[in-house]
Amino acid sequence: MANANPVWEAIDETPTTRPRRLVLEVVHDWVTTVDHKKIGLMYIAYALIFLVIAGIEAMLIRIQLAVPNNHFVSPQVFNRLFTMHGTTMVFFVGMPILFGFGNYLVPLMIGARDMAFPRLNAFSFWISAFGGILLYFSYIGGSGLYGAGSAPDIGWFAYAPLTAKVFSPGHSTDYWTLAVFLSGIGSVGTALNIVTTTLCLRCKGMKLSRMPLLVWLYLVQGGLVFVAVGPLTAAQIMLLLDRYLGSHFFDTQAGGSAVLWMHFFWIFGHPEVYVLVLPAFAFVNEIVPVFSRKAIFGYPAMVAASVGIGFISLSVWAHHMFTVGLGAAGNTFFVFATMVISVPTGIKIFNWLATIWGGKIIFAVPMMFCVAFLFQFLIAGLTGIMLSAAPFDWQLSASYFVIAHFHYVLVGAILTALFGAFYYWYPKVTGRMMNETLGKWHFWLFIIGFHLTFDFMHIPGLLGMPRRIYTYEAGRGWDNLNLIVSIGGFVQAIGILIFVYNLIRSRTQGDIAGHDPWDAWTLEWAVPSPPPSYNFAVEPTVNSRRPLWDLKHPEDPDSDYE
Amino acid sequence: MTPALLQRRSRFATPARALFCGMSLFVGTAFAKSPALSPTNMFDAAATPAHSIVGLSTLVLSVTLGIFLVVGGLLLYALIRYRHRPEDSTREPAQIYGSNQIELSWTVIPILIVVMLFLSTTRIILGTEAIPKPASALDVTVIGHQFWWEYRYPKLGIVTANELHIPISDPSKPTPTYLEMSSADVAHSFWVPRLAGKMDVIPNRLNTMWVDPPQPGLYLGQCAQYCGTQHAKMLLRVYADTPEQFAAWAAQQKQSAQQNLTNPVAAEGREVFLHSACINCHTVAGTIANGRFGPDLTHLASRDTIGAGPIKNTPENLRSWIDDPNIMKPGALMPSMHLNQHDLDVITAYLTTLQ
Amino acid sequence: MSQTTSTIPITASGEPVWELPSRGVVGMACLIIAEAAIFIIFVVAYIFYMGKSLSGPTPQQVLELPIFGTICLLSSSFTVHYAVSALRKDNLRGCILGLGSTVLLGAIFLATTAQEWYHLIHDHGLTITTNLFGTTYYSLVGLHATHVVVGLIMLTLAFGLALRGNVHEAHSEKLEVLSLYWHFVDAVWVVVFLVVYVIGR
Amino acid sequence: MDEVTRIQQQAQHGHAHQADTVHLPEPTAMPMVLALGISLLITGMVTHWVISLLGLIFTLRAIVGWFFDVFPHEKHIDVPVEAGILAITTTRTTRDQLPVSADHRKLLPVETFSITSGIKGGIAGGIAMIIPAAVFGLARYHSVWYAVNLLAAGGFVRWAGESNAFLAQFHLEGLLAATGIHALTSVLIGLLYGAMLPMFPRKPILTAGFVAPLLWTGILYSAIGIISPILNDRISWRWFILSQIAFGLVCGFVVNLQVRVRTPQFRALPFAVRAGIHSDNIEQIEQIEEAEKTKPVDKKDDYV
Repeated sequence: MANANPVWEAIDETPTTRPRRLVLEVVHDWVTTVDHKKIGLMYIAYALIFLVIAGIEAMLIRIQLAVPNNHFVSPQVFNRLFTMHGTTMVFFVGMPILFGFGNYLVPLMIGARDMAFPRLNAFSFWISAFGGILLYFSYIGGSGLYGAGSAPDIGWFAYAPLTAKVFSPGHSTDYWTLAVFLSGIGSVGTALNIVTTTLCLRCKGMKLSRMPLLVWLYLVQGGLVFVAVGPLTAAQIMLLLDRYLGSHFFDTQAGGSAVLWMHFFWIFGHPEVYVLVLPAFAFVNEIVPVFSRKAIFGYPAMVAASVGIGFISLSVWAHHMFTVGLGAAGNTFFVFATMVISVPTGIKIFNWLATIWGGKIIFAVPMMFCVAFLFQFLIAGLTGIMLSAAPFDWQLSASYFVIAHFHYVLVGAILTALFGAFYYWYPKVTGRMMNETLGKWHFWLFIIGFHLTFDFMHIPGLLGMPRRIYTYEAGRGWDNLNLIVSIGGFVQAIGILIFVYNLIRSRTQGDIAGHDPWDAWTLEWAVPSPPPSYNFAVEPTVNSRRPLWDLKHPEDPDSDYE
Repeated sequence: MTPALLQRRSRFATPARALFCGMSLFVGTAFAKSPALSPTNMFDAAATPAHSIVGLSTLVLSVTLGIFLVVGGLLLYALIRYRHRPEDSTREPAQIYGSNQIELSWTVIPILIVVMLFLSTTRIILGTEAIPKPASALDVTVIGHQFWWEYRYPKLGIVTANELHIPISDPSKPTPTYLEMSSADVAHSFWVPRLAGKMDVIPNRLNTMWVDPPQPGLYLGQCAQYCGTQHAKMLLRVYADTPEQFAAWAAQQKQSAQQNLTNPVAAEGREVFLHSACINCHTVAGTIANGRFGPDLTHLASRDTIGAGPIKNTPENLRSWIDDPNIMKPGALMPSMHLNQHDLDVITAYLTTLQ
Repeated sequence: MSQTTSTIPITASGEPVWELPSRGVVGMACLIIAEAAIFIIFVVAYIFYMGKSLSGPTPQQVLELPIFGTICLLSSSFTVHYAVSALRKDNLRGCILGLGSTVLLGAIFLATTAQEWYHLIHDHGLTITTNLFGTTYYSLVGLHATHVVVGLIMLTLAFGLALRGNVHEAHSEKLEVLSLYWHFVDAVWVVVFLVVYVIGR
Repeated sequence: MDEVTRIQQQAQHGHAHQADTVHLPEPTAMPMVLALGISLLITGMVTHWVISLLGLIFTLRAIVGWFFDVFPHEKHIDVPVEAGILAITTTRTTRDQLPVSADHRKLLPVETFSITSGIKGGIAGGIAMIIPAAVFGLARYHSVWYAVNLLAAGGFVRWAGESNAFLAQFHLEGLLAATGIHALTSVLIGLLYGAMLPMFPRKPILTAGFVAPLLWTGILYSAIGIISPILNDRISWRWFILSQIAFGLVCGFVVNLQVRVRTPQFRALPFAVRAGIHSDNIEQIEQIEEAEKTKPVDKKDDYV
């Protein structure tokens, strides 16, 4: 069987000597680029920097809460920490990193040479990046250039009227508003680009019914961004008008309504969760089949479920407001809408299960992360069902149970799937594999840390611990639990440091990957690693959902069956 | 690449084993000193709304646990059963695209579960929010302030702060307490887990909730909606009294502050108090102090705590609090009045007489 | 780029006809959806606060139907449509005429709005800080007016280029995208008109 | 040297020269400058108006620059490309494939049942179920409305304390609520029957008529206290089971009417195959794999 294994070294595409260039030239290159791959990478790099910053904030929060009556940070500092942590993680880590992957992968997967609007793409990236910088500039210039710095301390959902000029004097709240506003412009721009690219630049034969599920999910995500970010932007304009021109949108003294802000914010806020989680589904949809060596089970159902989740997610926002006093009728409606969303979500989980069933599962690091994703997302979904039962939510909302629940979604599902995606597509981006052993250390430390933190975080919520408190009394039964949670946080941090080290080290010392290291089936694996600036030398034509399967199995192509 | 990976399966297990051992050891020791039962455990329900929530929670928890066991078990089984073993051939497994019948089944079963959960949830919602208020109910107006609670009993003519007294409710002739809630500044949330779920306290809006604890006792809780710097120390103390205790307490609270002080130190303290800025924010019934911005002090000494819960009401603590509230509760809106030591002493002496 | 080989599937068959939508139109449609979401929120706020002002003046007292401006703005939709179809037929003169009248009609609309605001501020003392009506009215109508201004700037630019003869048939798609935006601005005005001047009064 | 490597090296050394260029948009700093301009414009709001002025200048400059990037023609650069088609290479392509059979890769199972059969079954079962329920009401409380109101009472908290006489009367809201609940669950369960009955091997009618109702009743019995306490207080489990069985039998019968009878081979298949998440030629594969394991060929070199 001498011909079994082509020797990968034979196609080493990484040039060994590169002409040295001036730093300035390199910078100029990146600043002026309109290439979707470079912009995608910039998105990811910038998100990773903010991930580390927001991670440090999380660690400071956990040190403060590790023991009761702690004086590690002052209440003001603590309130700023959780505000910045939440805002950063949602707007300057979650969205950009997922848009980065989308930018990089969507054109490659649909056989396009670039995004539909390359310059708009660059603009969207830069404006979100400047938004992040503006937010952190508040630490220096929170009261304008005249006074001492003060970061916003209003919580990431900035409930009115705490944001009113009376209760938040100075400019710290404006920093929050304006930074998120800028990031919103960038998000809409990128989403617009992704949707247009998907609809208008598909290669020949790439019908909608043949698009990789990742592209489908990014399409739905893009649609959600339009309808979700718009309301937030509108609400922020109102808030700015209130603060700068003295209007009364959220001014309760002049008859304004605090609840209106809650509605507007959560009309954005809940779809936002799906904006973040749909790409995570997208990664899992690509990775699980490849490592189970099977086609995705129930492709049409998966597409329908994704679109269904997109639509239903627009009608569930007020489940964040069960304790606001919506009245029995309002509560009942939102209970129903929220519970219904578990049906398409369930379909997804079952279809992944069926994809794995009967396969030959290879537990490489990307797949390990996806397996962890499946379990953790299952638990996150089930705690979500608990929260959707409004009376249960009257106890749990704004408690540590909710914190644990949404971190289960954001960390246990999204971040975990993202790590899988990093290990999976790294070889495509750099031409080199990430180190497996380090990857496994990263995996286990991260997963164990995660479960220490967020499994135990549910319990203080059941025992009456509300969110956003900078300290608590001893004797409430929260002490040991919080200590475990804090320690788990640090275990996770170590895992992530290993990941970052692996990311940097493998860039120069990883094994050469070749263009298709995972024996995968979608179009991005048909181009060299790293892909040339034009992606495809010849524009491809596809006949099925898995074009590379057809190439690899000419005697038994997918196109016969779809 | 892939096959080489499979050979190194043992390496994959090593970090896992080491870390798992560490974790179980750690969790074991942490729980060896089993934490005392929490005074704010939502499952330890002490009133009807909390009880019905516990009932619903149990149902939801068992349903979700069942789903978790079934789906998680299947997932685990599939992962083990269908893992790629080193001795397996590298041939691709059968490619299966889907199955209408199984997909239909796992769409319909969740819908059925949802319908069932929805019906039971609706019933609890209606049973808590949409039932008529009995005539025997006691009304209390709750007003949230940055970082303390104001309680007004309109029918009894009582105004107090931070410590809510309610009568117990005998299930055979219920006397529930209805809380009408609003806020003077930003949004807060009233949460006493053993009595009921939380209800937000929002400015320019009136929310209602009710509680009916059958057993006397002290029920703890705290503000559950982020409301600014000292959100953490905006605690709730609800005292459920027997009817006799409650009547006695109400009678005492209705009185004005004592006018003829026998203690000369306290009398001097009163003069200092009434001539300082204290009266701009605080009320002491029967004197010229009628500020509304801070808590009513008429019966301050009858309360167990100061500073909205976190500080025991002792003369030393009270003195320290008056000296500079920001030491015990940084961010509290009461400013330090920069009183001299003598004035501090006499004001403290005066305030301790406000029974 | 030294390495250029690839394993791209280019099997012959494929689809006989492969047509995809124009990216300009799709992009503009996406933008319109996002903008519509913003407008909906402002309209909802307007409706929510209708009649909740704690003090006067009320819309009944001060608002008048801006019939003339509305007619101008709505008819500009037809003229911009005419400009696009003229350009498609490579009728540059028709295109200039269409664009010119669109700009003119849009400017008249803006002028009527400005006059209305002047009237409200100067004669009735209604500003954005006066009450909830002022807050929601100025922000909703102002947001729409901002969009009119942006559209007018772009239309003026197109008009100028057309006058200089730099525009020809190849640009008809770009002009169509611009006209889509203008139609959207008009459609929003219909909603604003109904909510503010018909229902709200 | 094998064929694949040869092709690769050919391609690498450029035997398949196809000198050509690809149009790509020209790199431009204008998007970045525009973003910076807008950001500074906004930053002025929290710092100083001079910053806004600076931002305005940047913004205007960028808008002009951007305009000339795309008008009258989009600026582009030509990237040279040498296209050579390379044969796909993976670790698996040279493997023996299974003989391609018709049912190797499909939507499984080969035949499924139309959704309408389940809905029909559900409707029929739902109607059948009314009869024992009505009989129960008549026999115990001399009213057909009793069972209806009892079902509806789950949603009406006010009814919790009502008397039997009240429940025996006709209430329109009760009828509507009960009809809604009943119709919805009947159709859903019918759908489920339509989908799942064929998965069970012997006498599906038995499963449908007795096993499922008993199972369902058991689950409900443990949870009814929370779902609907009023129902829990007054339910007669004997009649309840009876009506469930009526539903199951009729629904199963109707569904089965629409179902083609399965071959004995189908019944012999393992559950996963009947459920359709597993290929039905699994045994065939296992046999082949078994045969390969005993082959003398040294498979180790696959992994080198």
